[in-house]
Amino acid sequence: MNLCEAEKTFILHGVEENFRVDGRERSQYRPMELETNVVAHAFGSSRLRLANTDVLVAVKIETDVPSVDQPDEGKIEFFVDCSANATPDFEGRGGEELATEIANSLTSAYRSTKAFNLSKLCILKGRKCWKLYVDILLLECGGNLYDAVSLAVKAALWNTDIPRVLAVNLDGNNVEMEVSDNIHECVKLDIVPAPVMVTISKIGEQCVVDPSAAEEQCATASMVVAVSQDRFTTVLQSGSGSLHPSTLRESLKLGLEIGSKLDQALIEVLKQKPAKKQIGFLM
Amino acid sequence: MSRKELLSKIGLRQDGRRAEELRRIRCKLGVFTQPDGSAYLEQGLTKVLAAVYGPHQVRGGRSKAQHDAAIINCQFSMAVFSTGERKKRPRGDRKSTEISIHLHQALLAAVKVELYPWSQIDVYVEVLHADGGVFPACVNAATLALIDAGIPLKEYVCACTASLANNNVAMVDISNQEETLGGPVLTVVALPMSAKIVHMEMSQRFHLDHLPKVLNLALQGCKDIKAILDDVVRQHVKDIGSSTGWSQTNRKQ
Amino acid sequence: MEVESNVNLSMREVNCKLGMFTRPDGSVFISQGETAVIVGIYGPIEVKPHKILINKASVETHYCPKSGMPGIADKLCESILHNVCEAALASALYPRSSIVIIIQEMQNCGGIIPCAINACCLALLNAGTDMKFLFASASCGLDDEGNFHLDPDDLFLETAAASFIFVFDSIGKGLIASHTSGSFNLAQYQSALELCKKAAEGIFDFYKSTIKKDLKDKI
Amino acid sequence: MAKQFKSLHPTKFYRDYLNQDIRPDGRLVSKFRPVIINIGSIATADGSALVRIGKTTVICGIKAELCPPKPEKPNEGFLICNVELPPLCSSKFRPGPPSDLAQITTRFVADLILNSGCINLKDLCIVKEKLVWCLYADIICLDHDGCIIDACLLVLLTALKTVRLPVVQYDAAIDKKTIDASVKKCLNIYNTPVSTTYAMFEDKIITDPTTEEEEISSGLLTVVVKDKELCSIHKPGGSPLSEEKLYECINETVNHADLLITLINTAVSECNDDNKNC
Amino acid sequence: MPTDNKRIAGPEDSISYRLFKETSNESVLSKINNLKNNIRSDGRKTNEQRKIFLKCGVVSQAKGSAYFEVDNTKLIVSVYDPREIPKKTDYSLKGELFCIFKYAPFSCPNRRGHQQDAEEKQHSAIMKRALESAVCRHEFPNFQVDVYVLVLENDGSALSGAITAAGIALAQAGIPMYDTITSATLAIQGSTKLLDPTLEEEALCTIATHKSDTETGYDSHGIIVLAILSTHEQISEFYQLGNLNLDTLNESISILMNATKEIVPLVEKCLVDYVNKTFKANGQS
Amino acid sequence: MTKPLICVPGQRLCILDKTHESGQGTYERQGYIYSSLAGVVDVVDKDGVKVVEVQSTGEQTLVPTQGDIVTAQVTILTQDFCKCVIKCIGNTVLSRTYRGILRREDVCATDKDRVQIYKSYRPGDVILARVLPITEAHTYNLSTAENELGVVIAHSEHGYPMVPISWTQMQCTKMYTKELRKVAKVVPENMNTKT
Repeated sequence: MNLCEAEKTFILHGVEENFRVDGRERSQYRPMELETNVVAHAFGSSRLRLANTDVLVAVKIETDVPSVDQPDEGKIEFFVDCSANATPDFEGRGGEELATEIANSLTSAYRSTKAFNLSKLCILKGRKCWKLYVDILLLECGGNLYDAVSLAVKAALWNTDIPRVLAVNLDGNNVEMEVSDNIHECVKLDIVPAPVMVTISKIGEQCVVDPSAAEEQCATASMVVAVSQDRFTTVLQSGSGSLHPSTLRESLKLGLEIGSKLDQALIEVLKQKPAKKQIGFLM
Repeated sequence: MSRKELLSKIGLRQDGRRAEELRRIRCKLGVFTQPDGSAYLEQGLTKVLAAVYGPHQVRGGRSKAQHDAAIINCQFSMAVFSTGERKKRPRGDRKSTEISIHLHQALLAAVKVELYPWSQIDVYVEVLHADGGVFPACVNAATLALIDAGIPLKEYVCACTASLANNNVAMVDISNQEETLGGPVLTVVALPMSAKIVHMEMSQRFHLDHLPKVLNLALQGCKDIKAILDDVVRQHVKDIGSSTGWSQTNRKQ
Repeated sequence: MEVESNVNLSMREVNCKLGMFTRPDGSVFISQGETAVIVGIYGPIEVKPHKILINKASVETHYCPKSGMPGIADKLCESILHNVCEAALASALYPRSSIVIIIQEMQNCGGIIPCAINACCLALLNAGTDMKFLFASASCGLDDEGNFHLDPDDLFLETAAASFIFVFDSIGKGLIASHTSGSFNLAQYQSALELCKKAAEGIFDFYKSTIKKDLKDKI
Repeated sequence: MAKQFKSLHPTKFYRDYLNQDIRPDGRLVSKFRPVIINIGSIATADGSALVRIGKTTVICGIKAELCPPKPEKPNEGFLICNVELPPLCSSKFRPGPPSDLAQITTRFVADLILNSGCINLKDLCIVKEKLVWCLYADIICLDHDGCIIDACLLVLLTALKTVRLPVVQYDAAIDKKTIDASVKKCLNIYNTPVSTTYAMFEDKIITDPTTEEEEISSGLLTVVVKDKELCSIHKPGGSPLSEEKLYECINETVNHADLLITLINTAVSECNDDNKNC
Repeated sequence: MPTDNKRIAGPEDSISYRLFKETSNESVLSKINNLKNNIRSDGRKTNEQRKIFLKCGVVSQAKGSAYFEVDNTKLIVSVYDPREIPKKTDYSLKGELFCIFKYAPFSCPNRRGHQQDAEEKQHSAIMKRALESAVCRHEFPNFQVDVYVLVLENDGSALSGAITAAGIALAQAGIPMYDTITSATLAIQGSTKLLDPTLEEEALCTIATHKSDTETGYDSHGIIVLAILSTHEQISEFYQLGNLNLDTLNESISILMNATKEIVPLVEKCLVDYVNKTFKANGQS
Repeated sequence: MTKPLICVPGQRLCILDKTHESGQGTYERQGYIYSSLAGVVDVVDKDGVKVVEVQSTGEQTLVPTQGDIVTAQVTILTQDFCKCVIKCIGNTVLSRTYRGILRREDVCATDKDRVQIYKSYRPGDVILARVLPITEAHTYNLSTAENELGVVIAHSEHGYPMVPISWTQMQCTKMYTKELRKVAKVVPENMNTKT
């Protein structure tokens, strides 16, 4: 998918006049479809289609021993798998570099305790805690992967229900715990402060949100901003290219606005009653 | 009871199916935009996605290219959350490489590779949910994806599993529960119309006299699957056709 | 250099079989006491582009332990074998080609390195690759009382104060390789060297007899 | 023009020099390169040292950790030394798993420490079968210009001499370990093995070769000496060497060893002066 | 990861003894409080950087190399000249940069492994992005320049030191660059902004603390690394961790930019000395 | 020697106008010439226009570009091309060698198709060649289609250096055997190489 110079200039002019190739404005998102509870085995799952970017996220929970330097906190681990369905380059170990980049950006976004409170996942201080495995499967890459992945992860965590621990006792040094197995009696995670990522690309002189695959090609520099309750939990750059300080400040401001708007929209959608029939891939 | 009966006295299985009844198959073609052909198939609870790229120039040096035929490059990978217990790595272990090779042999028998010399066809299969009969579901999904990509096939390649219940009654399309109960599983990949067997695999064992019975049931299973896939393909082609306005049925009304 | 009387010159009983594999150009099975080694040689063959040397053959050695992946100890052993064979081979006669030596350890009851080196020499002879000189290897152990024990097995080596492995060439009896463990002084080193040199002559004769016997069967 | 001739025909280039017993960089064939030792440069490590032999630079950091001993050796601690030749030190090494040379050097240095008995693993035992010290010695080469074995051995010995271990009280019943960080005790080192490497080039012996000389030489010889006793004579193959030359090299190593040992002791004693408690 | 049989593996269950040391008397909270009313443990003012020692041409085998030492943070960078990109067939107009950032096993309080872990991979990716906009990559099409960083001892702001040192090593290697690159780190806890933080200060700034004991709202805390091309005033890398609002971020950007201005003369002096030394050496021969 | 003007990458050298042009080691941006190397600035006067250049003192990072004269060593010989390793570009020795390929039709300018490669080169010969436009990813096309290009140093089969006796023949100094080579007309040393 490499574009010739003419196509790039065409996109550039579109961005100048705030009327992009697919008719959107500079700070407008493409239509998204979100669906939760799509994976049976998982404790919580979600699937998000942002135009032709398709991400499937499943959350699994296992018990684990808390790390030595934070005995009273649970653990969360992100694993990204780029399926070869997206592009032949992801075959074998091809997609590994992009996968580690996305996984690292999520880890740093969720690291501050304000964004995601791990102490709720602790069962017994220093002995036993829950470990959340958040597995992300990239089925199709249509540009703007960071936004799609972060929204899907937030939806999956919202959908996750952790079995309630009824009793914990400690004899010698092994721990028994009793978990209630009726589904309705389970703990929900507090994901309101969870961060949402916004990618801002600089095309020509203007900053653009939600770049499509083609627009990503002709962006001189692009930045990913993770926003949680109008605060930045992580800011990093994706792709090479340098920014003038003024454009950096401008895109931070733009990222904050868009991020909070996107966050509210997601929370509303999650609160609606889910549709009865499960659609999945069949529609 | 010693162990759960595979087949109850009145002939019903664990999930209520009769012995020769397939699980419900639902599939859809053209699920993704970027691959040349893609398909999604649900066989019971097993959910599989397949994508086809090609035929395109051979990647990674011309040493692999064949002068008279296309080479098929398959990759099977299971999503980390597809099984009950979380898998450490989606692909790269022995089992998935073995399934990729079997998939390669199965598709080689059906695709008319001699039409595309010096080129390569990529077939990628991703298992979203594994509930028994993973390999047959992958073969069927790959066939649908090849059809969606418009690659000429000699015939549909269908695959089906069959087993022998405790009172010597053959059963078709084995689910995960029945697999874990330890019954023998015969996996057959066949070209249904010409009734040719492309690939056969057997786990556990049962007496030789039962083989013809189980084998015929499996082949019959492949024929039924072929019929189902065929309807879906025709319906898909009709939808695509009517939307682009070239199919006669549309002009007649 | 008189050798102390309390030295037993008995080497473990050695038997070997030449050319039992069809695929490699030269192959040998050698067992020295219970220690047994199989070596296969693929004589001048096609070389991989990134390994090519313009003016001589590139020598590759692979040491495969009895079980599991080759660890670090096998790497050290492999490097000794590699350097010994590279010195002995007249690799300038086969430029831009490669000679592959594969050593499979069957049973290691002490003295695996000397056994492997002797096996390589025989295998190269069997493969008919040109060599500047033959090489033979002998090992001896030194126990706490200071007397030597030729060709020690692993039981002796556990309690030995020091152990020596020497490789000599057939022409000037010069020292090609020396690998020692444990601590010792210069005099003990010199007497060990002399002892092993004598043993090496025995091994060169052993080479001649096995090759004669092998050729006799063929004609 | 000399540089082009050197890159096209290295052996011929060297042969002309070595006929006059001198090397391209002006050093005599039998002369050693200057050795610089500096210790205690890494605060986060329990013992550290840096050694420069000519341009070859090697750094060693030792970190101490606690762990239960192996069942078959209940009263012995662990000394895990690994030599790391990262792609940083020379263009010969690629990123990824350790190269063959790194593995061989690691194995040889580990064997030497065992053979020479310079450290007794029993000193590392705190409570029998319960708790022992495990010293991780990581040797990293920063600049590879020949004689890597000599540098690694020297830096490991110097670092071992600078190790300061806190006193540990262990209460077996409730598996509680208390560390008294104020009192620091150092390891007793029984002897100091020191090595020198020689390269053989067409019946000439070059002492202390650089990396180019190592590449064109037809064989290497490493002699390890431990206070007047031989610890190891390691000649991993290469062109045959006559005995007199071998014994010559051994004598040279013996007197060079005294120089190195005095160097280590002065370096270590300086560091002791400022923290008296060893 | 496959068992690493290419190294001598120690016992798995060994724990660093530092964890059993009685924790220093001051509790973590009290340390944060005196951070808040900007008293730093080593007596520096909040926007004061530690003295930097820079030297280039330290590794003889490498084309370009640099040694960077700030108090207890010591790292070494070596750069090799362009080699072919492995496993790449199509023709790419721009050269590639291959960066590896590695902590030495003994460099941090608790021991790090031999293989690169996730954090080191992330730092390598950040360094690669920072350097990519500084190097004229079109001058060596479809070749790759290797940049290897090894941190010998880590006492805070190792990543920014690595970026500055890598810039010098590339310049000394004679790789054409648009501009000299300099980088700085800023750690924020509450309203205080600590320039060039030590490892302990970095750890303190990753903990979220309440604004004041009464309120439930969290205080802003975080760490920012900024790399900048000095003459063209272009920010080539901006990496932020933690939880900050917009105006603290804007303030930090200006603080970091003046901080990097202080480093630029040092970098230039180091390069000019090197050029002088080699020019005299060439001049004589 | 006047005190040399030393510059650092990114240092603004001068304004870009008619008289000034950016030469090797510099680049232009927004109307100014900046230096892209750490080294010594010198201004070369080329027919009225001052070309600003920066010489880096250490070995420059050189990548073979089209038109360079390179010294290469022949490694593999086949019917229609011979692979060689580029060791030096012009006078600077490369610490890392690059791969070159010399096709049969680029060996000499006259009667291109009747050239037999084994009559012109042997593995191990050192040749002078010119770099042709780059087509493949990592290998450089070389050509010796001029009189000054071809074999410079060659060894006979017996390993002794050989002396050129005509355009197409070289003689072994010890065994006096004659071997066929495409010999380069090497201009005597002191004529053109400036230190």
